[in-house]
Amino acid sequence: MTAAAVLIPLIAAIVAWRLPRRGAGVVALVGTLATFLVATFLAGAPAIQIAWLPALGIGIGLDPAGASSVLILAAALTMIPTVITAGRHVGDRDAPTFLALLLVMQASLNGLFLASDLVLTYVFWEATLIPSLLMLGLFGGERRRGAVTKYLVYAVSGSFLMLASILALRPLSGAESYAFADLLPAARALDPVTQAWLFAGFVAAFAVKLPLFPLHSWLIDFHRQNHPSGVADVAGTLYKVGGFGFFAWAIPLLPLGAQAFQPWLLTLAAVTAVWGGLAATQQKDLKSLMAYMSLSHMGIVGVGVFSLTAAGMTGAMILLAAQMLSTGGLFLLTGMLHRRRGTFELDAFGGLAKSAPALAAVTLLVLFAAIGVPGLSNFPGEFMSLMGGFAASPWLISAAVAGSVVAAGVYGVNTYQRLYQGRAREGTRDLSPLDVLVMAPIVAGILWLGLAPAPQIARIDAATVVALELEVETTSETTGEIPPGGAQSVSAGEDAIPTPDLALGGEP
Amino acid sequence: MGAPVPTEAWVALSAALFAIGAIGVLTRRSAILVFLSVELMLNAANLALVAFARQWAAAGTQVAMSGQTVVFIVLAIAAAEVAVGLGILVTIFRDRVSTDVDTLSEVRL
Amino acid sequence: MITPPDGMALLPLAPLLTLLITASAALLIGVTTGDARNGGALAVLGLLVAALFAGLRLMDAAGGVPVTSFGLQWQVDAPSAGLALTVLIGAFLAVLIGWDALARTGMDRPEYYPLLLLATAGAIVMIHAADFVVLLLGLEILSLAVYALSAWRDGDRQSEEAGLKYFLLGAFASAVLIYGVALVYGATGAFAYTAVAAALGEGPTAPLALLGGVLVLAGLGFKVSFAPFHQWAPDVYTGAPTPVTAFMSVVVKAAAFGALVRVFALAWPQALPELDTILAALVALTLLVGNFGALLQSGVKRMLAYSAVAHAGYLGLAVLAAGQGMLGQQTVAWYLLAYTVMNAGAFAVLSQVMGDDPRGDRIEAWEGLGTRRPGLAIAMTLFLFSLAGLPPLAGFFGKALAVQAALQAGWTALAVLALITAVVAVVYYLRVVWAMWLAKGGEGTPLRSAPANWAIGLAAAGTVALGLFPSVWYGLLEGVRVVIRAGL
Amino acid sequence: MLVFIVLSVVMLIGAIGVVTLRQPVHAALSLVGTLLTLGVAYVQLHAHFLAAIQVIVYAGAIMVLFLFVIMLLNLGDEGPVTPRLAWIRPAAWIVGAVTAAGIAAAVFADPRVLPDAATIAAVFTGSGVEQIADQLFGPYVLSFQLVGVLLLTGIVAAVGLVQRKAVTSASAQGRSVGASGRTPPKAPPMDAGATSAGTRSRSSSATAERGR
Amino acid sequence: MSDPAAWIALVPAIALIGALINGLFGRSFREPFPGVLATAVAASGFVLSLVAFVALQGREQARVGLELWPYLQAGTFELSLGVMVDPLSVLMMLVITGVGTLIHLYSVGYMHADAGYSRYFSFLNLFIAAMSVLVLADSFVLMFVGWEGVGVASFLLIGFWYQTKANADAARKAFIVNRIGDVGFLLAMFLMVATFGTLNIAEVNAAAVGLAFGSGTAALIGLFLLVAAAGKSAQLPLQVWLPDAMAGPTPVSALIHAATMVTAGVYLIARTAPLFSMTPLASAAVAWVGALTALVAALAALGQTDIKKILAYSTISQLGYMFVAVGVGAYWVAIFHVFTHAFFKALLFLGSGSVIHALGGEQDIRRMGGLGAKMKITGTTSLIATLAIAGVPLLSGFFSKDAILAHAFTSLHLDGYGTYGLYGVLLVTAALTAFYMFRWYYGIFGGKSRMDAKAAARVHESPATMTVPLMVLAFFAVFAGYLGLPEFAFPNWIAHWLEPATLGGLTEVPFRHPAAWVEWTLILASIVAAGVGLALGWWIYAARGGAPVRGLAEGRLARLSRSGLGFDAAYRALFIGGAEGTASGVAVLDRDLVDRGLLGLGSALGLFGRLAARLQSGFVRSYAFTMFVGVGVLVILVAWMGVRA
Repeated sequence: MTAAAVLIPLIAAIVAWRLPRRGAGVVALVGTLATFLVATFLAGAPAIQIAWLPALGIGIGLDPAGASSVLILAAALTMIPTVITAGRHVGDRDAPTFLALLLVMQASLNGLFLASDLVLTYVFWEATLIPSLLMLGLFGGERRRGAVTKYLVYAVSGSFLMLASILALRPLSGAESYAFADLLPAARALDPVTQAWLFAGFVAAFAVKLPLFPLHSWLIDFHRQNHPSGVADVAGTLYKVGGFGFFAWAIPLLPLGAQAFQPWLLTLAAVTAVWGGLAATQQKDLKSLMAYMSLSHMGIVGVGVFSLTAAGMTGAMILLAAQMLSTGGLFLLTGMLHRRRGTFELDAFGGLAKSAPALAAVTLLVLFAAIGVPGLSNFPGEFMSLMGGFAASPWLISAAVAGSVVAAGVYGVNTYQRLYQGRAREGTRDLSPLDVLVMAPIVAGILWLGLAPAPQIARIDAATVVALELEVETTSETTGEIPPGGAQSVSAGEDAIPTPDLALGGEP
Repeated sequence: MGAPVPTEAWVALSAALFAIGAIGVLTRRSAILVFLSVELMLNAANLALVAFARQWAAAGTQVAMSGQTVVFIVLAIAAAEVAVGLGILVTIFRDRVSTDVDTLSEVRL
Repeated sequence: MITPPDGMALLPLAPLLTLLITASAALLIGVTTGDARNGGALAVLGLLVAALFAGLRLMDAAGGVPVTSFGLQWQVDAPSAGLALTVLIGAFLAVLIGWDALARTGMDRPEYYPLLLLATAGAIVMIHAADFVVLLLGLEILSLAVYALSAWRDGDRQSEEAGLKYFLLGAFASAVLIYGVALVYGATGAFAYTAVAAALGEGPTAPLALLGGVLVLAGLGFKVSFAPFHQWAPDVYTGAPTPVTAFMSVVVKAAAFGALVRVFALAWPQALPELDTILAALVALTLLVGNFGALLQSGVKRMLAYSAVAHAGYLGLAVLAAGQGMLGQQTVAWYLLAYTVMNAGAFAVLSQVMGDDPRGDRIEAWEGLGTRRPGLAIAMTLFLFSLAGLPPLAGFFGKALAVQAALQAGWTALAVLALITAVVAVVYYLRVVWAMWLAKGGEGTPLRSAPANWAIGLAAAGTVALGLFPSVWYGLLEGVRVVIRAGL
Repeated sequence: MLVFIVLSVVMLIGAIGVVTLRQPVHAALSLVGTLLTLGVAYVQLHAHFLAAIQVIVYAGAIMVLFLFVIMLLNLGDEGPVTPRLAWIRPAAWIVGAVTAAGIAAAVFADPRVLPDAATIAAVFTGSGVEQIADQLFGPYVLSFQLVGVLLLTGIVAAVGLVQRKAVTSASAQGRSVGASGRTPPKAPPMDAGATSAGTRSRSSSATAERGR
Repeated sequence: MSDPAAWIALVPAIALIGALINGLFGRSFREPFPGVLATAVAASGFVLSLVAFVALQGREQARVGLELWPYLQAGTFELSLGVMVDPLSVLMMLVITGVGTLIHLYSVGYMHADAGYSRYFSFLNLFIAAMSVLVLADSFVLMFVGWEGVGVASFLLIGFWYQTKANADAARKAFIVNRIGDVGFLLAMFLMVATFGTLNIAEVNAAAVGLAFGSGTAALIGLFLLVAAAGKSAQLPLQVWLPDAMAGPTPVSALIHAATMVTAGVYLIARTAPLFSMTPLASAAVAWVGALTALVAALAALGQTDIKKILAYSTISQLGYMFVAVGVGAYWVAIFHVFTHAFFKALLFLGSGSVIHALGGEQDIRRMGGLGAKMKITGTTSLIATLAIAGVPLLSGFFSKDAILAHAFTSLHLDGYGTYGLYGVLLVTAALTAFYMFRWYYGIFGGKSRMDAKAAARVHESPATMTVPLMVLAFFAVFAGYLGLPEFAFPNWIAHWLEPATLGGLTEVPFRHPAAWVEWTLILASIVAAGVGLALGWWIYAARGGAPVRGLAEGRLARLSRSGLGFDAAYRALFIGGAEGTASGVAVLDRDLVDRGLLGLGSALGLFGRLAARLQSGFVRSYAFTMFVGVGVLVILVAWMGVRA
């Protein structure tokens, strides 16, 4: 079952690649539906551990516990409409390749989420890069070359430094293998300085992929230049795994390193959230706007992860899953708009709600989900992320909340207004039955994660708590030089969350 | 005959020969002279080997004579190099009427 | 007459003898018939038989136990057998690559294949050498043959120039190496690795031994193209006929690294720590020069030359580890097979895209290859991805193993540098990939050569297989019988 | 000691001559002088057989080959210094001096006591032919065999390189009437086509074979 | 669900279903059906609220909790969605569904023949759903769901006629200003979690009284909540969105922007009464924000000419009263005023709607007048409402407003924060309220017609679906006040009813209990204030035909008042300009700075490469030189090591 999550899309990709368009579309759809089916049963599936290069402790380990299954499920759900769109709206000649790349992307993403051996993780990390690069490179816009290069340089620079850290983990910690379970106790026992250095390697990769300000510039070009159908952008959205990397690997393995970096990373994440939001309000191009919006979300993910609290980290993961649906949905809608008007310029739209009310309604729903309106998908994650962040650094996160939430309101409503409100210059088609089919999973997912996220959250939370509890142990073992400030963020419970020391006078 | 000259002195002499040979490689422009300089370097090595062979006399015939034996082999190596080197030299000369190594910079372009 | 203590067993020499016999036969047939192809057929046969011997040695459960012969001058063990197999595979691929090109470019003189076989024999000698004298001889056999092959192309000024350049600089480097060997003898009284190691192990590092070691390192550093002894590589790679370049880039590199790692692992393991520091400095310089040099190249062949320099840097990491008793030998051998298949593959594609045009490797020739010859383009993409070290291809594990070995040996900063420079590498490799897939149009018609396509296919299969099943090859190199576990 | 000093001076003068004399012939002769002096040095170092080899094979045979080639190719003065590389000469001398000094310093920093004359005499008896033979056909028998392979390689390589010149110039002459052997032949034109080039090359090499 | 009181939890679900039906299939329904359906939905909500109200009567523990499903979880922090049915929420629900039903009914006629008929009712039901979630929530998170939900509904309804840019802009403004308030809500929640470890309202309240009196944490939470409440309830400094929100259909203004949604802020503070009771600082801030808002809005109302904008400012002003009430700790009073205000303000809006409907969209009171004769029901009911809001004795507004004034005067909670000042401001505002409301009424219904004859001829009374709600509301505008007669002398049902739901016996908020004559004097003062206001209005507009203020009409003061005291302009200059500048700066920086940095790095690397290429000169001798230098350096290194050793 676990391996199927990787193998099914991979096989479908290979088959689809060599088929003509129609056949490729069918195969891809079947493949992605099957993957979704697998994903729904993934939570309880057994883990896999196979030797790969046993002499060096490298193995193939796949473990669907924790956040993995949730993210895979959300990604699989998002992939369904994406594949439909790709099969339908990419040129005849390109469609099979495009579909194949999408499925390869899904396969390697699933692998990335599942991998429980750090070298395998890295393998999937890079494997995911390639289809996204190729999609941009093969099907991107006029200036894709620059975008590709930038993306590549950013991504690879980071990931190779991470490789250094990964490879160093075993020799330095003396663990038996690169299996996560082996590394965990060994790596946590490392001294703080070593942990900090190793953590820095992970930061290089994950901060780029997250992305954190100021390493985000590739993201904007990436989205701007990608295929107008928005399909590749969805894939890119699924691929925002930096936060997951921190959550699943870097922080549990190197808690002391994480603590050393926490103030900086938390600040950068907060800046990212605000920066992305502010920049989004100024965009005149729909795709740039989405890119900055996504950047802002990632800032919030970062805030949650770097809070090093149970709430924040759990929230960040559920937000990651939620934004796959909401941001992914927005990119698909962007593609629909482009097909109707042939442009992404916001100024070219306006008043479409009259001729396309259903399109408007769906857009509004997804947009509201994206800006964190409660009851929709992004809210639980955003709320918990910021809540965790607030516990870690009240004033900083207050500022970040103020900036990002208001900015989200501004760009969210602005976007809707500029697309759908005002006087219509010309009408447009409303949602076609196919479009409805495309958007249905997205809408369902948005409501699902918005109204009843608890089962998914509980699954993630279990992993978080295990990670943080272990951290408490190591902290207490190595006590002495670790300041109490280090231990505070560790706590998962209400008692230990420090009451911010507020020096506000209460007496009249 | 006086006190035997110490090995260090011989090796220093060979080092000087080695360096001069190397300088020749760097400064001579005719390929054949570059090649001659390389021969000089090989001979420097031989001199060192012979000097060390004498030094190792105390360690027995096997150890001492292996040095001289290797000189013999190095000689053969030099001879083989000469064969190939002159072969290349001749072919290139036929094309260029020159063995000036400074003209060998076309590939870079 | 003094009989060597370990006898004169010929079985460990089987691959060498096979090659020598084939070479002689090919020479005879070649000069009598005047047709190079007969020699070629013999060469293929000889290489395969030799590979069979090497492979059998490797598969032997006792392969891990070192076997010496001829008075400690020859040592066969799992890494050396693996390296020999690597060299033979490389030579085989080079023969396939050149099969059609020879006739086309007037290089099909009867001496070609005998020389190629002799060069391979020299490589085998270098790898199995357990004695500096044998190493020197192997090196010279290999070098002289390759000098001649570099200048092989008829009336081609670039080829001749490459040959002479390579020869002059090579002879210079040999002289340095020989002088170094002389100094090592002076310091230890021995030429055999184990004897040298025994002598060195006795006391503190003698300056003389260190000096000898440095000069040996410099001499071998030339062959493996460590900076600053690398400058011949770009020019010679570019100038030499492409099949010869392919041979050089894989066989010479494998042999030289095989020799280097064995010198470091057998002759002065942990005995010359200063030398390790010096090697580390060379490796660092090599990584920088190779990768940044490649970044600027417009010709793909020349870029691959710099890439060869860069890969020498990664291999150097493993050599460093080997000197400290870590798993370096296996790592070097593993990496070299990976490098051999991916690099030979890249040259196989290159030889078809370039055709006979010495300037045919410029980036324009690659533009739009993805539409003109998708098969070639896909294969090249695979090789370049692998060279860049992207998982799960062979190159990734090569790099990962090397870096891990270095980390284990404590060369952390160097490992990090290696990975940082690897980023640069990704850029220049993928530039070719972009040209093939992203650029429209393009010019030139790549040749079609069935043998070269065979080489591409084999190399591609190897690149993928090594990446997917790294432990098979690694297990063999460790001398452990590996059972491939199937199923998920 | 005196002998050593005289030898050193002569040897170094000869060596410097090799790298400085403008006429290739002079340089080669200077090298012959150095090699001969080396032979004397070998005698001093109890390597009588090597001394003989040095004089006969090296200074004799190999150097004659060199001189032959120099004269054959009629190499003259090297001509003016390449301006771009003028800096190399002074730099080379400096680096060379430093290197030699470095090697010498390292050697002197690691002094060894020379065994007494008796020990030396006990080892190096006679001309040394016997001992070397013992080595060559004993522990070094593999190396000895490989020397054979090496020489074979050298011959095959040299023949392969030089012989094709005959071929091409023959074919070139066949095509362009009156072209002299000294004229650098152009590379065969590319448009000649792969097959025809191949056939030509094969047939002409057959011609060369018959000629031999 | 066995407890009938808990059935009220179905209201949001029913309303949501109603919204979905109309939203998805509305366009295939024929005209009255969507309206009827939506009205039925609202009415069923009212019935369920009544059931709950009845069920709660006479219970010892007047609170019913219903846990729905788990929502968030993080370590030991867990949060489930649930419903809390208690007197406060039930009362609010009664108002929401009751007034809501009437307004739905009214809309059936009002929105007749509008292109977006079904869409309108879908949104209206959506609002009911969100608002009932807000009110019924047992946790702040769920309340926030409703809180943003009503914001969304408000956004949709203000921008209902989205093709006019001004409407869409107004909707956007409302949403964004509300978002600022939401930030406060979020931060308050974060601080609550950090402090109490829970977001359940009851648990927070219980824990809050454990804090030290005057604790800084409590004050900060209170201030964050105030930001939230100010955003939703259009209080200073976030009041600017409400006047613009009048761009929506008038029934919407009546329901959302007068009767229900805007009182959510008051509800929020009343819900967290125990917390506020621990922090005089935050309470005082609430009270003073309310008082100043009341005054500022009243001043702004003076100069308005738009029939609905006058009412909008009046709403803001009345909300200010409620804020003073919650600020001083008179939580039941605030809800009481919410209750009475809902009726008369909804009535006023519906009356204006009726007028606008009759005049075909005309909204400027300068072009009205004399309509009382032609629109008898509308005129009469509007008069009742006007008098009620003006504080004429024995009408509902009188009792609630007087209670606020009295409690402001006698507050001990805010002792030291200027309670008499509060009282004074409110008293002045009361007079101003009576004045501008008279102007409003007389401008529309009294005097002579200022319309052209043709338009005047077409004026007609609205259909029954619109007038029936007017009459029902008028009834309540008269009698709702009797639920909360002055405590010192009469039985007061509402205080008794609400007490357990606000402070819940957890703590007490102290008031002075002055002598009865003081209380009577206070009542008299309110009556006088209302009387003065009305009299002045009558004198200026009815007796002198507006002459005394004619000179002022185009003066600076009038313009200031008409512009809402210039808040919009000031904000545009101060914040919007600044924010836009920052944002565009960020956008520009993002493209330039970060990208340039990368380019710089790239060219630095290129330089390195060129250096390497320069060394690759092609000359053998140069290469040999490099090699030899390498050898030399290594040799020197070794020699140095050897000599040193």
